[in-house]
Amino acid sequence: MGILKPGIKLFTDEGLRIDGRRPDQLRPIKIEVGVLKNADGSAYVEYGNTKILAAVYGPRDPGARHILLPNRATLRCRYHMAPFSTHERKSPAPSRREIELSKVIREALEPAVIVEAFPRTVIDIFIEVLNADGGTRTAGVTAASLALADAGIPMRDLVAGVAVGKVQGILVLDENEQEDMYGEADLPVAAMPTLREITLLQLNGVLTEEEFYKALELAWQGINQIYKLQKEALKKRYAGAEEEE
Amino acid sequence: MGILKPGIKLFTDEGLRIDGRRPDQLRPIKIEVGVLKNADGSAYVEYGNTKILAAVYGPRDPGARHILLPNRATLRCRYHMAPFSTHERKSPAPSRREIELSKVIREALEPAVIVEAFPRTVIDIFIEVLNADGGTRTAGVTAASLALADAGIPMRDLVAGVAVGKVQGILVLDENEQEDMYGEADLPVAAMPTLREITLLQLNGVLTEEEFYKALELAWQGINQIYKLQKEALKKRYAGAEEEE
Amino acid sequence: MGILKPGIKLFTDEGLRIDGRRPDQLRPIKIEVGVLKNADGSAYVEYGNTKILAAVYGPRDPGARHILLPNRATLRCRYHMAPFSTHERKSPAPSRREIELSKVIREALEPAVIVEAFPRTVIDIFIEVLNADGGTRTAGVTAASLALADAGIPMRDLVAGVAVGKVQGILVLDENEQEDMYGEADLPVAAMPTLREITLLQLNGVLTEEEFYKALELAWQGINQIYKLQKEALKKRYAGAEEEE
Amino acid sequence: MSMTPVEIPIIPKIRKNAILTFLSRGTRVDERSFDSPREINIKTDLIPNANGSSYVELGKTKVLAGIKVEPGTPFPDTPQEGNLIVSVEFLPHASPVFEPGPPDERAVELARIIDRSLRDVRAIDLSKMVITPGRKVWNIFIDIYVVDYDGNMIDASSIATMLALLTAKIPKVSTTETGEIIISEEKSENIPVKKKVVTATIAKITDENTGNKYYIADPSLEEEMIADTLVTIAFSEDGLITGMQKSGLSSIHSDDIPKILNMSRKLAEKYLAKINEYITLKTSTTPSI
Amino acid sequence: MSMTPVEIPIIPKIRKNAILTFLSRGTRVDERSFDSPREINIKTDLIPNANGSSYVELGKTKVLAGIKVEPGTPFPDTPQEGNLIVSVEFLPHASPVFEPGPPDERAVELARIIDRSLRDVRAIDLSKMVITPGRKVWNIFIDIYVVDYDGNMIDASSIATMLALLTAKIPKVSTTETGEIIISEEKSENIPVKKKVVTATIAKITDENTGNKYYIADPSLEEEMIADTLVTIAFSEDGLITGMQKSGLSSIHSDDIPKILNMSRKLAEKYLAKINEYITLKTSTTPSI
Amino acid sequence: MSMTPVEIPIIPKIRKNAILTFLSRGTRVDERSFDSPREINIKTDLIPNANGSSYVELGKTKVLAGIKVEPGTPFPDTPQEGNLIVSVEFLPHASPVFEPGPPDERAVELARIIDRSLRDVRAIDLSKMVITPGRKVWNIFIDIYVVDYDGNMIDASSIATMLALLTAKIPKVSTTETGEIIISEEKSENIPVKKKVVTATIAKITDENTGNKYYIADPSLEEEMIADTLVTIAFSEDGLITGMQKSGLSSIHSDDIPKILNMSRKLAEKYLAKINEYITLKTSTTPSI
Repeated sequence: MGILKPGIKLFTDEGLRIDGRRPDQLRPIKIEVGVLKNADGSAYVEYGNTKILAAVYGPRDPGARHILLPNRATLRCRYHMAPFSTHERKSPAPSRREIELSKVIREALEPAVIVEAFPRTVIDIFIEVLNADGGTRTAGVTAASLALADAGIPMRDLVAGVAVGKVQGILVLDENEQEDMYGEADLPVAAMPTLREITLLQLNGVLTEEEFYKALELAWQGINQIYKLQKEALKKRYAGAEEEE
Repeated sequence: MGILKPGIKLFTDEGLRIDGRRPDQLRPIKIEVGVLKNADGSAYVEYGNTKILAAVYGPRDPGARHILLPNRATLRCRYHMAPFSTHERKSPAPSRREIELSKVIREALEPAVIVEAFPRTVIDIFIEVLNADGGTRTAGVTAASLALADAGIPMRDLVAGVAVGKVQGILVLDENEQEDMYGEADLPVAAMPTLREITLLQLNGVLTEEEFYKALELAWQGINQIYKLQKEALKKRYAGAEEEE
Repeated sequence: MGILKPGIKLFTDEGLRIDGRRPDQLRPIKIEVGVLKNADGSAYVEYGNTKILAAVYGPRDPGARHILLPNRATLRCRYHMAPFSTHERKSPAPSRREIELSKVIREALEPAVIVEAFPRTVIDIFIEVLNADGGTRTAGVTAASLALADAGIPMRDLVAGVAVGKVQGILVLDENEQEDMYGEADLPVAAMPTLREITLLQLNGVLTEEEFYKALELAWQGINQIYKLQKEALKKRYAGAEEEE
Repeated sequence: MSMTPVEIPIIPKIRKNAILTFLSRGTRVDERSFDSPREINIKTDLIPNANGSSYVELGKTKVLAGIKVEPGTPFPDTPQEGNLIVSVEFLPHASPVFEPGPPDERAVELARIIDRSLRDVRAIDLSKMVITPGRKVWNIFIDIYVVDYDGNMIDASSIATMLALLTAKIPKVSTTETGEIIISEEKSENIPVKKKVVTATIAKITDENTGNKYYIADPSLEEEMIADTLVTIAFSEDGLITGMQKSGLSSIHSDDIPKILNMSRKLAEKYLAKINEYITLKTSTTPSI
Repeated sequence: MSMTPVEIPIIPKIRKNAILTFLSRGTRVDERSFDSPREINIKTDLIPNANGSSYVELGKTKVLAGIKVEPGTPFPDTPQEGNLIVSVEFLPHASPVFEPGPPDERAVELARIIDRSLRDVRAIDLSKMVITPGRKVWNIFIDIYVVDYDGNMIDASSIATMLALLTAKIPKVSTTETGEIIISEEKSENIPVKKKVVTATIAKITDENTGNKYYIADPSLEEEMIADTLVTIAFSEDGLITGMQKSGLSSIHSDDIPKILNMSRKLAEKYLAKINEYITLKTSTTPSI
Repeated sequence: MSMTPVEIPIIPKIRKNAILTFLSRGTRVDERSFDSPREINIKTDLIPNANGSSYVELGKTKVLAGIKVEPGTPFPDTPQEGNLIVSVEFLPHASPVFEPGPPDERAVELARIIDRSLRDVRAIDLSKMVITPGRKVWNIFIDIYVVDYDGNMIDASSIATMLALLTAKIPKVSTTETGEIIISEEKSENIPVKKKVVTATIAKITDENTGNKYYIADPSLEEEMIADTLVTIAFSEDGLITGMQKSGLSSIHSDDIPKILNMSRKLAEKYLAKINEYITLKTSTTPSI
């Protein structure tokens, strides 16, 4: 972020973005629930070319007793990027960024999971970025919350996430990687939409207070749209209309 | 393997190999059993300049309970190369090759050990390559099976191993490192000779089906010779004629 | 050590050292006990620009049961250098030197701690070098023994440490880093002064037997002075005259 | 250290007996014949950031292979060749017994089996993967992701690898009149695959009660759990044996080798036919430039 | 893998109730108002081998920050800029629950929060940290040591970082007439800090019995142990928001955001005032050259 | 973290009493006098791929040392010197309590004791181990393998190291008239060992009942298990003290230092005599070129 290259033009003269979207428009979003055989729950999510595969195992008994909690389930979460998911091949060893995002995503899901229902168990959440084109953490939260639901784990609400960027002075919804790279700010947000509770909030970059409030409002618009798609995908899965992929 | 250097001549005009052997001839083989004081069983094996020291501890109670099996012993096996054993100094950290060969060698010994005799115990097998000149994995299996016998662990049969190479079109028994490096194929084989059960079988390189069968036949010839030497070494050890080295 | 640079002059014409000290003179020594809130015991020690922060937790129950001993406390000790403590930034990963010194320092403290008083517990000793200017291991022992006392752990005696160097042929007490670097020998010593028991003794460099005995005598002089300062600092702490830093 | 596996998911006794009963009648619990692989589904080109990618379902086993081609330095002993680096990750998604972390011995073994199957037969013409001889070459990173584990990961990985290689696109490299090297922006060149190669895996199941031995192609997970030994043999499309690996806790009788070799050759032919069918279809439906 | 913390030191119920009772009366157990930070004590220049160093006490939380500035290589995508590398170590001295070893996820997160708060707002003019453009630049290593942990490590670390940066000295670099680069022996130059930036952390405490939510500035350890969520917002001295991070096991209601933003802005202003006060005093008492 | 050893193999009480009884009578359980080492057996040149190798039995303690000499880069502060890198591995073969994996603290300490004993006294003339001054030097890797552990690994390792160094062969380096460096194919040069050095270890055993202290040379494993402290002193053949290390859980009274120093000096002389005897015999029996 923040590498301003004067030659790069990120908006057409009509105010459309490099991929043809309006500033407040999401990318095409694809959601499939229950795509894996072995996992207790799974989901596949695309935000444009950002492609995420999430799986959930649990509640289950891990090998290690000392990580169990007497009054709730222990959540474990891994956010990881496939070596082939990025422009330059990524080493499979977890980077500092992946370590941080695993924590941020876990803490975006903790408020939604009714962890009190499963004391002395572990719920494992695995998020794999198959292709990265911006917004991987928020798409990851969206996918993981569906995988949790698919695993039958009771939740206060689904969690839906999206990022808002500031690009050449303009706030844009669901920015892609190029917009993120040349933009001035990235505000990823995830929330339980019905409860209007924000579970993930980060800012990378610089915003005025006014811009921040506008960006947050834009994020809510996106979150509400994605939430609708999440519910449709779950309905589709449990209507039995579709076999798993 | 497979680096064809036109200048290199691996056979004399008489059809002998660079170290003077016939194609179907083993290198000088030296076997000593019971060479260490502390180990429950040990053996030292040379195939020419390939030199292996194997030790066995067990059946014993490891610190970690979770690796025990209720109906059999757990085998653990490490194949490792000394830093000074190779042409260029080898880092002591285990390489991917060593990780694979530790598994392949363990699985070459598993069929021979009567693991049912020692439920809830561990048998540790340590194979150290002191000098590497080709055939280290098969010499390692030969040495480890003797160390197991020396430790008094009941076995269905000894396991003897040897590799067959295809070098400039000719199948050769027990190839050395130079033959391996410039050869077209390497077929390491280990077996329980009396039972005619093959416990290790790998092919690195390219063979026709016909060549494969011939190579396997040649491997059996070598294995049978080595098996005889193994039994002699055990006899010598337990005849009490020799003190430990 | 031992990099003789002809141009470097480490003594004035009057026989004083680069920092103005006589050969048998300690650097200014600062000792504070009980400087941390959370640790069970703590101490901050300066030998000139060598600055050490030590903390002790215990006797306590660690997570891991298998490290407990039935008849005594288990001591754990970490000697570590801050990345900013050295001339060139030090990687925070433990170096081989730090691994060795953690052991040497633990073994310098073991004889003083009455470990029999706390069977089946662990006493953790953490020594952090904040700024390194020679003598970090001996200053570390001095600080750690105060932190142990501050934690209320019964001891046979305090342990005080100091190094003696041989620099351009002259034995000097409490050498700083520059003297160490260009000197011919470094003899770190730690002891329980009242008992006249030596608990740490190392030599890096070359000494004749005669020099060694003289150097050891000089070390004792320093140790006795430091011991006095240790006792004053403890008195000051427990007289209640001073609040923690 | 390699260790006898202790965390194998356990198969219910009744299911085990069912499998053995079917085998004793000459068929399999999923109604396959002994020498038939499961259904194969293929997708390619699903990872835009990869140079090549494929997704293969072998029954319910799912494998994703991604290829990245990046400039690198040749190894000192092969200055005139590109580099091939094969890695395997068992995604924790794929099985309750897979844990995240560095590849375990099975993943390392699998990567090395795939690597060896390709390398010595020169399935890829690495001498064509050179940018500046002796100085700069292409690194071909093949990352194999096991996404859902229902047995026979090796063959699924091998098929996925071959498909990703066959559909990968890399930048064109050209030399100017003054000898300068130009790497084109656009990815239009194929990786020079000279020979298609696949592994074919045969499992041995022994009925402890009867002592009967059964050899079956492309084992499913529940068959693998009962099998005591696997033999994987790699074949090139011109019929050469390009690799071999026995794995598992038991052994193979010398007399059974021809049977296994024949079964695996036929299995490899089926896999190769499937790969060819997919590639032909893809080529005929993709407009040429 | 990130995991729900299981080794949190437990707060006695009676103490927890006391804290909640105070909050319900509009004050805090240590008599602070909801928006007041604890007392701040500052020392700088205590590590002779560091280019800059500071020691900050925020209440009983103690943080030591050390800066090393060393020649390095620029990243390919920023050839005209120095590098900023922020690391955090939770010293085992600082808490009975900290263990020695590589930084855990909280330390990594903290380092990245500090890093982000500085980077995009260009708090440091990295373009001035170049020795030979495209070839050699200054690496600024900021190592933050949490020495005693009594809550709100983030803000203590942020204040310490800013003070270490403001007081650091680096060698002067000059160019001779023949274009040769000379790095002076003496450290006399400042790091080009263009804008002061601090983080300000607000904790949310929910009384489970009453359902009341309280937002408090600069939580102490015992308040943190009761809090379910923290929100950290970074501000530059000219009022821009330069970073944000929600952490903890719970969430923040959308309607509460403005309240948190206002509280954290005021808190940041107090921190910045303290930093300015210290620096002004130091500059006025240090003779200029 | 360094930790009090918790996995020491335990010695039976009856055996412990036997050892103490012998000591109280002025002799040892294996009939040695207090200042005698165990029998020493030596082989060299057993590892063809190493530049030098030795196998030393000190009683039943067995150590293998291998030396590899390879071109490398000098350290910035010693541009005119080759590099010496000493590593120690406790083979899991050697003891039921040794586990495979990265060297533990005892192995690291042992390697550093050997290294220090050689380095400052300049036992090896590293200034002769230069290929191209400032650019390319020889790296001397000494890898010490403890193969069977029956006490006093330090001295066995030190003797093995010295023998491997004395018998190692490295390529001859010559310079052509045009200044080009030629590294000969054949290994014919010796490593320039200027002084022989060995460590000599004395153990202190305290009888808890009587309070008697015994100092004994070259402790066996069962003696080590009873000993509370070891003192290792390194001597060069010209009588200088070139290193010292106290280890173990107890301390040494200041008044006992001269006794220990004298005992270790005599022990070192015996080791050196053994080394000289071996080398002389070897040289006289090997035909010169």
